[in-house]
Formats: sequence, structure tokens, C-alpha cells
Amino acid sequence: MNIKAVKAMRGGTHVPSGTTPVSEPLDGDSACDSGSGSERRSGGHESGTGDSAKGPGRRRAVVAVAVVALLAAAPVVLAPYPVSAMSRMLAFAVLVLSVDLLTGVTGLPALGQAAYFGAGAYTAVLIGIHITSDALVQTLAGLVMGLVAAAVTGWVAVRASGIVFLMLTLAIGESVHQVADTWQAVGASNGLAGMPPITLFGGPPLLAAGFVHWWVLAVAVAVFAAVALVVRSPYGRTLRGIRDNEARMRALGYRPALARYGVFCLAGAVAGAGGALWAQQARFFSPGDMGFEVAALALLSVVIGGPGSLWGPCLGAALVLLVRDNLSASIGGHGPLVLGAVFIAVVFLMPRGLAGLTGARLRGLIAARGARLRKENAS
Amino acid sequence: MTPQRVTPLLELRGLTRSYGSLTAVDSVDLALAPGERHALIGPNGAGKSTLFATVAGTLRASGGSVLLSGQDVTSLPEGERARRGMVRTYQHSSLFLDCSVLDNVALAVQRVHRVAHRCDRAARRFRHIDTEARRHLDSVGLLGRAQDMAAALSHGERRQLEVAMVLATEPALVMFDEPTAGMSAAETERFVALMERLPERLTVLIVEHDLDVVFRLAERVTVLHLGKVLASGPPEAIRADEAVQRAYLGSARTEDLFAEAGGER
Amino acid sequence: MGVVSVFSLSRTIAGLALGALVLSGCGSSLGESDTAEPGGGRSGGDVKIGLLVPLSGVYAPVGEDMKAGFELYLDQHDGKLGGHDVDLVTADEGEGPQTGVPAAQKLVTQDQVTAVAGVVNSATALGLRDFFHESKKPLLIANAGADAITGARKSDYVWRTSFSNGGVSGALGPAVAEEAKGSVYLMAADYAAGKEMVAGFRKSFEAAGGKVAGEKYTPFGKTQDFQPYLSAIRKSGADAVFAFYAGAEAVNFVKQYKQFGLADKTPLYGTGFLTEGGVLAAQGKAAAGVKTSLHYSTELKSARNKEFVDAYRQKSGKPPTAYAVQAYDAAAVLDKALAKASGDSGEDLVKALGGVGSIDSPRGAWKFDADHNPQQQFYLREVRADEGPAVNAVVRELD
Amino acid sequence: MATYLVSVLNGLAMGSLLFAIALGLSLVFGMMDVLNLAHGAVYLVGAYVAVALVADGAGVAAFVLAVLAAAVAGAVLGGLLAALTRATAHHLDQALLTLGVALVVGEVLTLAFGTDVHSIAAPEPVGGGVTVLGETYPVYRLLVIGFGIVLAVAVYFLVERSPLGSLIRATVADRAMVAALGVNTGRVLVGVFAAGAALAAVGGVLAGPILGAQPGLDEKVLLLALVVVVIGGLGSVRGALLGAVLIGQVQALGTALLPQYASFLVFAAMALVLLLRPTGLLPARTAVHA
Repeated sequence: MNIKAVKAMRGGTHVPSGTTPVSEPLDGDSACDSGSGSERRSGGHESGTGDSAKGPGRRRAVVAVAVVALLAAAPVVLAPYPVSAMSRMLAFAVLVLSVDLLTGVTGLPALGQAAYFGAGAYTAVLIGIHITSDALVQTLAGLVMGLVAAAVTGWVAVRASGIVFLMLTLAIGESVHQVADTWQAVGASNGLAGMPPITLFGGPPLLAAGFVHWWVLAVAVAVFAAVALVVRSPYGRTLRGIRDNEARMRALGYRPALARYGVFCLAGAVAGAGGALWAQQARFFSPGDMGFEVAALALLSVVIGGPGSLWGPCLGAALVLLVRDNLSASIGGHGPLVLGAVFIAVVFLMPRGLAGLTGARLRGLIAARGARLRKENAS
Repeated sequence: MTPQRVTPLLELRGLTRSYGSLTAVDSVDLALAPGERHALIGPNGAGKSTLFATVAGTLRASGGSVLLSGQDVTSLPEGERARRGMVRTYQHSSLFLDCSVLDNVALAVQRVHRVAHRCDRAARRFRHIDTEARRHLDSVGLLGRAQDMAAALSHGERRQLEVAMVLATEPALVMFDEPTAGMSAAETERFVALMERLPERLTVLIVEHDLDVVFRLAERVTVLHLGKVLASGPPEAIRADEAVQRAYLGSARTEDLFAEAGGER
Repeated sequence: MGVVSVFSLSRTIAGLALGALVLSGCGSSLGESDTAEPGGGRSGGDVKIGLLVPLSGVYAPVGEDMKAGFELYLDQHDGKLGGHDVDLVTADEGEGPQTGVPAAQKLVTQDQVTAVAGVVNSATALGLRDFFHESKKPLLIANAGADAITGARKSDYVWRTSFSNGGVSGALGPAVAEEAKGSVYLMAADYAAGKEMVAGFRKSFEAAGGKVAGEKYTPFGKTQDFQPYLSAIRKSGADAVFAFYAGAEAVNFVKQYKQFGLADKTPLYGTGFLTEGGVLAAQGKAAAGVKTSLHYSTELKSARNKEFVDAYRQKSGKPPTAYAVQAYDAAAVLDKALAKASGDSGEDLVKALGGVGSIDSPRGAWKFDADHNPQQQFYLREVRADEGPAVNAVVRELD
Repeated sequence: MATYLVSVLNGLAMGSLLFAIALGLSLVFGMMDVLNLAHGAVYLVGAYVAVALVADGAGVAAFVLAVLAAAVAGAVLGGLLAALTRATAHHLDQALLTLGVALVVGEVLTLAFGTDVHSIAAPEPVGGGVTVLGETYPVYRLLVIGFGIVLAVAVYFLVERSPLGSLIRATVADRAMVAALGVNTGRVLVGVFAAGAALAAVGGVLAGPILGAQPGLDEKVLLLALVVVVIGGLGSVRGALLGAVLIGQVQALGTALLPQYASFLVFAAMALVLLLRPTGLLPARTAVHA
């Protein structure tokens, strides 16, 4: 959490970040340019003028294509359950992406994204029951509802940063959850059931898990691409600037609260789309699907995956759901034990999260980590 | 040059800042003509830093006013002053350490060019931002390190990057807060050379301990003592001023006059 | 690496992978019916049954009781249901649909169970309804009480061996109207079950001429201190209180009801969950005198129940609960239905479920009504804690 | 009116417990920037110590013994957490680490004590009730209020008036400066971490007769403590006290006055405070970089 910023705020004084010893090049996928930044660094001293990231960029594109191809191939070979589990992970990964936009890219630890996830999901279910089973309409409506909900509530949170932001988003999330939990029109705590299967472009209902999976995958990939674009755009740079040194941004003439409000709304839209996807694959939504636990797991997925990287948190999302849904029952309901052990292990074994685990970087990380520890213990 | 005839770029009128009963800056009047290189000196505790911060908007003034090109900016926060062309550097470099050197400068450039909130294209597609940022890096001699993390820069290089960032906001007035503090002799030499290359039209206010640097760079010098302006004028006049000598000697901190500032970091 | 070679390589890999996957044909999820795997459920005379109960989260104590109840039935019948050896697959329902729905889907589509029993949470049960309805697999709800499960959203494939919320509380209404001297204050946790419990009670209570002094819902799962509500009850001048709570909230409510001196003056009524199982053990003497309605009590005098209580005690070391009985009965229902079913499919089993007739249960004989809900006897129980551990003594049968 | 006064009294009892629990969380955050998400688990350890030792209503001596045992257990856990969190400098990683510990500790407690709700009886002599303003009020809660007052005074003298306290406050304000002065901050930090955790565990014993012990209680308590800390101001002792009293009242008096909004009150109060004063009501003094 951006505690530096908290400290700066509470004193009302400027804490110069230059005094903190953060001088390790390897500290972070928090790094600028979540995508190409890491290659830049591991690439060492390239000329610095050309497109030095071309080689790794291609390799990444190949990996991305392969991953999407494998995900797309899943319904052909796998039985319904693993496929629907993958759809669930994808929908959850979209929620995690929205948290990553705030937490990883902008440095705002968010615990309230489940609220916008829920807003999108309820919208999709209500449209499915009462208006149309068209998946595109539902998803777009979910996205818009997430955006609107974030725009309406976000102003409360974006003035703050650090743990204050965390607590304000928690308050938003819990309040919205409470409303859903007691509001009869959306089924209160029993949730909204009876959503018909989705259709696409006027086609037949998609009952089979495989077709639903393809739809969820397509939307998830589109959202991922959109978020990746934002992260690489000038706006993404602005957001990273806020994360790194908000006071300096202000001194440069930026209005950080405005930029934060923007990304908050954006993240709300992404979460809303994720909620719509979740509802479409489950054909049901209840307050339990948007509670504190969901928000916390989404934030944890980001931390596990490596904040700021985009694919790391997605992998984190898959890992978290895998542990919770599949491992828990097989060890007599002690899923939390495994989850806790995973958290501890991640901190000690993967200091930069899953995203830190790219081949050559691993060795460097271990060396850098040793150096950092020595330095800290010395201070 | 007679700054009184044209509208001063920066004008302070009775600027005061107090902490409770302590008045750190006591009705300071000062005017900087466009393009002027002005240095602010004084013994430790003279109120330089407070005056500097109050002018920059980092601190709120308790009284008096700050005018930029004749417009009152006293009530504006630092960021708004920056948008009007008045920027400062920080004693302890304030950079985006987890971003590349190029990104540090690009952040300043893209704000000025009003693309800071564009997210429809990747940043590198905005070629003019890139070019502009590299030009500023080149001007401070950091182009070769454009792709490195800011955190990997040495102390002196960080100062250079600060300058590049500040220049990239296309300011009318740049305020340097003890820019050479903690620099080695060689770094200081490079820095002074960099300062001497700054565009002519740029107005500069510099707070500095190293009087050698001050007398090389400044066209006019203002001496602050106990929060008040003790003397103001061309470097030669200040050097000869007896009151100034007394103030420095009387404070029993002669070393401040000629030695590099110690204990700043 | 050259760009061209990279791309062609990737194409090759993708092509190979896809081809291999298609050829292997080890399964697919593109069929219209998710579970049309012939013979998957029963091979070689075995039958696979899914038990979906919470093993983690706040409902874990309920889940444990249900698991013990279901297993007890199997133990008593040599691990057979309807003559088939049972392969029992237990899954963790967790706290809500987030975990419960995927777990049930796994049981049906992955483990290919013939039927699923369990489900504590009503939202999970309602969320699963369409899935079971379309998969044509029987789901035996052994706890979740939402009225809609066997009401507005009933399905041929969803059956309930427990209760409906409105049924349990509705049974108590006339009794309280008769016993309480004046008006009654209604309190419940603020969620769907709480609302249904109060609504069910209120309806039959007012029909029997009862008067309501006030109605309050407390934040569900968040209320630890009931003092503000207890003061409001005192101020309302109510002569009795009807309350619905379960788990930790039930413990705190009943204990504080006693600590703040209400128990001595204002009788407390509720649905049986207020004083059931581990909850009652934690409340101890503080619960003495609390009167509740439920379809079961360990203190039922029947021989069938005595035998059940002894066997259950021997197995798990503590007295049984209504939750255990509900799961025990789910096993009994499956036993009968599997014996009668003419084939392997869900349709066959559902047809057999319609004909299981009367179930000889520790709670007393019961049978399914037209909505697949148990038609059963409710009892008025009163907590006695004079000597030994507190128990729910049976006062009388409710009608 | 009397009804509301009883609620105020009750709010004070809850506030006393919250203060004991939140204090360590606040100081650890202020001094080390560590958001200790295992704080609730430490509390629950204390509660289960009480379950193990005095569940069925023991005498005063046994209760005091339980308090001491919980303090020791809490201190050990706190020291362990302090050592663990020093292994990483990244704040999100530290939070993740402490959350991992919280989950493991919670699960181990469940394995040892089962999933059932446990209640803990107040010590025999104070198990009854007295009449306050015409209503019966449990004596034990009055004692808890007394404990809160004693604790507040003791902490005030320790932190605001003693040399150790000035060191603690200086560390909150500017850790680097204190370290530069040659003070071994490591020992102070571990000490405060352990003491804060011990206090939370003691809170678990003392809250036992009111809240009992069950899996999941750690999360609820942690959430409330976080709200208290944020409202009061991170790292501030006086802030933690004010925040605890305020949240106690919001929960008791607020619920009595606005029962229909009970579930929103705590978060609404927090949002309101943070919107007006983002640094909390009584923020700790930080170093001034002029």
C-alpha cells in the first residue's frame, strides 16, 4: 500500500521520496511500462533510441497467442466442469484486472471493486430475465452499470490514497453489498436466479459450457487488450506517475484526484463487465458473490500475481480460485490453510509475484533480494 | 537592467510566513525581471527554505502576496502555479523512481501538450512527446540513459534529470532549491555548466549555499537574514556589503559562506 | 529469432496442439446436455452420490452434523443405498454460492454423481436450481429453507428433506398467540431467511388473534451486541419475543437476553435454530426456558429416535441435531428411491422419488407433499438446563 | 432517555475492548508501516485461550491466569510476526504475509477447537447483573469499562510521559531519524509489535464473556479495529482511544437511535470522518521537513 503517501498526507508535509532507499532497478513490476519495462531492464544497456524491446515483444506476442489458443481449445477436449471452472477464472480475472488498474498501476489498494462487479452482474441477470438473452447487450449493460456505479460512488474514495483509500473502498463495497443483501427487488440474500442461457446475435441459446466459455474468453481477451492499451498510453504513464510520486505529479501541474477518478470509473467499467461474464456463466447472482471475500481475493490475486503486471494478476486469479474451489474440498474444508500457506510462500519465494517468474529474471531477483535483505538488516 | 520598468516576472510584496509566534519570513519584497538569474543566500536559519517554499506554493503564506507576471497567485496551490509556468526543483530529488528516465521527462511533456489523459493509443505512438522528452534529456546530457530506471541514476544524474523535467514543463520561472547540495566537485562543475546553458528567456531563482556557484550564475543576489531582506543587488555589491559580512560572521557560521553545505543530507 | 520463424513455429505448435486435442477426443463440453454421459453414474452396481455440505466458513458446524447424519445412515446399511454400494463424494459448500455452486457443478459434471444431497445456504440452493433442472439430476436439499425452493422456483428435480422457513415459524404462531398474555415483539437477522421466518410467524400468529408489538431486523452476521435492540424491546412493553437467529448470533442473542434481564420477565420464543446443537451447548443455562418450534428434538420419546440418538452419539460423541436428521433422512429417501428406480437416469430416479411414500425418520414419519417439501410434525420445545447439559425438551406437538 | 444512557454505557464497554485491540494495530502501522492483518487472529488466539482455561465460569484467579497466558501467547505471536514482516520491505507483500499467517492461525484454531461457537462465562463473582437506570446491566461490562479507563491512563503515561514513550513517538514521526541517532530501532519495533499483540490477545480474553469465540470472529474484529485506527489517525495513541470510543458509541447509541440503518452506521461514520479529515481525528505528529 502506498504508505508513503499516507504519511505524507497525514503530516501535510512533503516526504521526499528521494530519501528512501528504493534504488534497486529490479524492485518491481511496479515498474513503469508493466509490459515492456521489464524487458528493458533485463535487456540491460541497449542503445536506448530504437525499439529495443522488439525481440522480447515478439516472444510475448507468441506466448499470448499460444495461451489464448490453448484456452480456446479447452472446450474441445475438456469435460464441462473444467471448462466452466476456466470460464469462472476468466470472469474473475476480469475483476482482478480492474483491481490491478487501481492497485498495480495507480498504487491505490482497492477493496471495493466487488461492488461494481456486482452492479454489472445484477444488471446482466435482470436484463437476461426481463429483456433479452443477448450476451453482448448484457455485457455492455453490465459494463455501463459498473462505470456509472463507480462514477457515482468513486468521488468519495479518489481524494484519498494508501490505507485511507483502502478503507473507503471497503466502506463502499460493504455498503453496496448490504444494499444487495436486503433489497427484495434483486432477491435480497437469496440472489437472483432463473436467468435464461445467453444467446449471441440472435442464435440459439448457448447451453453448453464450451460455447459459454468461448464467449467469456472473447470478452476477457478484449478487456485485457483494452486495459493493456490504457496501461501503455500516456494516461497509463500518468497513473504510474501518481503511484510513484503523487506530490511530484502535483508539482508538475497534474491534478491527481482527477486522474484517479478517471481510472476509478474505468476500473468500475471493467469490473462491471467481469460481473456480467460471471453472471452469464453461472446464470445466477447473489450478494455472496460480491462480498468482502470476493473483493479481498481479487486484491490478493493482484498482490500474488505482481501488481502492475497484467498477466501476473490474471494468473494469480486462476491460482486463488483453483486453491479455493478445488483444493478445499479434497482436504476436508481446510482451503484457508492452503491459501494462507500459499500467501506466505509467495512472499518468501516470489518477491515480485508470479509476474516476477520470467526465466532469466529469476536468478537476478534472488541475488537482488539477498542484497536488499542485507541492506535492510543493516539499516 | 532595471527590472522596475517592465512588469516583473515574479514579484513578492510583503511576503510573510510564520510558525506560531516564530516569523520565519518577515515581509519580504522582491522583484525578478524576465530572464533574470537571481540567487537567494543567507546563513542557516535565515528563512531561505521557508521563503522558497512559500513562493513555490508548497507552504501557504501568512501574509503578503506573490505575483507571477503581475497576476496574484498567492492563494494557488503548487500545482496550479506550475500550470502557470512557475516550477521548482527539490533539495532531495523528487523523481518517479520506478519509471524510466525517459518517462520521468515524458510525464512533464505530456502534461504541457495536453495528452496526459489520452488512452486511445500507446504512449510511443505520440511521437512528438517522445521527441520532445528526448530533446530535454539531451540538453542535460542524459539521453544515453533514457531507458534506465530513474532509481539507477547517481545523485548528480538525478539532479540533471530534475532539471530536464522542470524544463520540460516549459516554464517561465524555475526555482532551484540548493541544487548542488551533496554534489561532488566534478558534478557541481557539470551542473553549473548546465545552468549556464539554460535558455536566455528563462527566469531563474536559485537558493544556494555554495557562494562560488552563486557568484558565477547570478545577475543579482538577495541576502536573507532572520527572515528579512538584508541586502539585494549585483554580486559584486553584495560581496562588498558590510552588513552582509556581519550577518554571516555574527551568526558564527562563516563556514556557510564558503564551504559546501554540510548536514543537508 | 527471426520473425517469420517465430510465427510459423507458433502456428505449428497451435496447430499440433489443437489437432492432438481434437483427435484425442477424451471429452468435450460442447454438447447440449452437460451430463449426457451414459452409464457414468452407476457402473458395476455401484452408485455415486454427492454430499454437498459446508466444511468451511460459518456454516461448518451445520455441515459437520449433516455429514455425520448422512454417514450414519450409510454405516447402518452396510454402505448401501437401494442395494447399490455407495461411492460417497463429499464437497465443500463453503459459505455461499461463490463456492457452493462450482462445487455442485463439479459433483455432477466431473464426478458424475447420480444425485446430490445437502446444501445449507438458501442462495446456493436457488442458484443451483436451474443447473439441476437442466442437467436432469436430482438434488435433495437437506437444510436450505427458502420458501421459493419448493414454491415459486420448484423443480421436478429438486426435493427437500428439511423444512421451509415459513413452515417452521408458521407452526409456532398459534401457540404463541395462545400462550402470550399480550403483544409480541418480532426480531430476526436481516436477510432473506430472517424475513421469511418472521413473515411465516406473523401470518399464523395474527390469524390466531396475536398482536405484534414491534418488528426489528438486525444486520446479518455483523451484530455482536444486541443491547440497543434489547432496550427497544423493553421500551415497547412487549409481553413476549419471537426471534430467529442461528449460529454465533443465536448464542450472543440468547445470552444477552438473559444478561440484560429480559429472560426473567419476557418469555422468548423462536424457531428451533435458536437453540439447536452446538449453539445450545454454548448458551448453556442462559437458554433455560426458551421455547422454540422445530421438526425434531433429541428428546422425542419414540423408540426410533432413541435408537438413532444412541447410534449417533456413539458415532460422533455428541447428541444429534435436526441438521443431522435432515441429512440422515436424505439418505433414507435416496435408499428407497434407488431401490425403486427403474433405470439409471435422473428422470427414473425422480419418478421413484415421487413414490417413496412415508419415511420412517427419528423425527417421526413424514412424506413429501406435492411441492417436494416434507409434510411433517412440528414440536414445541422448551430448553431445560436443571441438571446436566441443556436439552430441548418436547412440550407438545404443534398443529 | 434512560434507554439511551444504557446504550452509552454499553458503547463505552465496547469502546474499551476496541481500544485494547486497536492500539497495537495502530502503533505497529505507525512505527513500521506494517498493516498487520493477523491482528484479528491474535485476538482470536486470546479468545480461545479463555475457552481452554475458563470456559465454564472459573474463579477470578483462573480468569487472571487466562489473561496472563493470553498475553504471553500474544507476545510470542507478535514477535514472530515482527520477525516475519522484516523479511520484506514491500507493503503489499507484508499485508499478504500477515494475512497468510492469519488464515493459518485461524485454521489451526479451528482444528484444535472445532467449528462450533464457544461461549465463555464471566468469572463467578461478577457474572450477574446490577440495576442501572432501571435496567438490568451485566456487572462484567462495567468492569470492562473500568479496565478501559485504567488501560487508557497507563498507556497515556507510558507513551506520552516516559522516555520509552518518547522513543516510540519519535519512531512514529521519523524512523530514519531515530535510527540515525544510533538507537536500535529493531528492538523497539519488535517490542511494540509484541506488546500490541499481547494487548490484542488480552482483549480476546476480556471480550470472551461478551463475544465468545468462533471461527470468523477474527475477521470481524480486525475490520472494526482497522476502522478505529483509520478514524483515529494511524500511529496515534490518542487517536486509537478516540476512535474506539467513537465506534463503540456508533455501534451502541447509533443503533439505538437509527436501528434501520444499523448495518451502514460504522462505515458511514468512517467515510464521514475520512472525507472531512483524511488523516484521522487525532493524527500522530510526523516529522516536519521544512
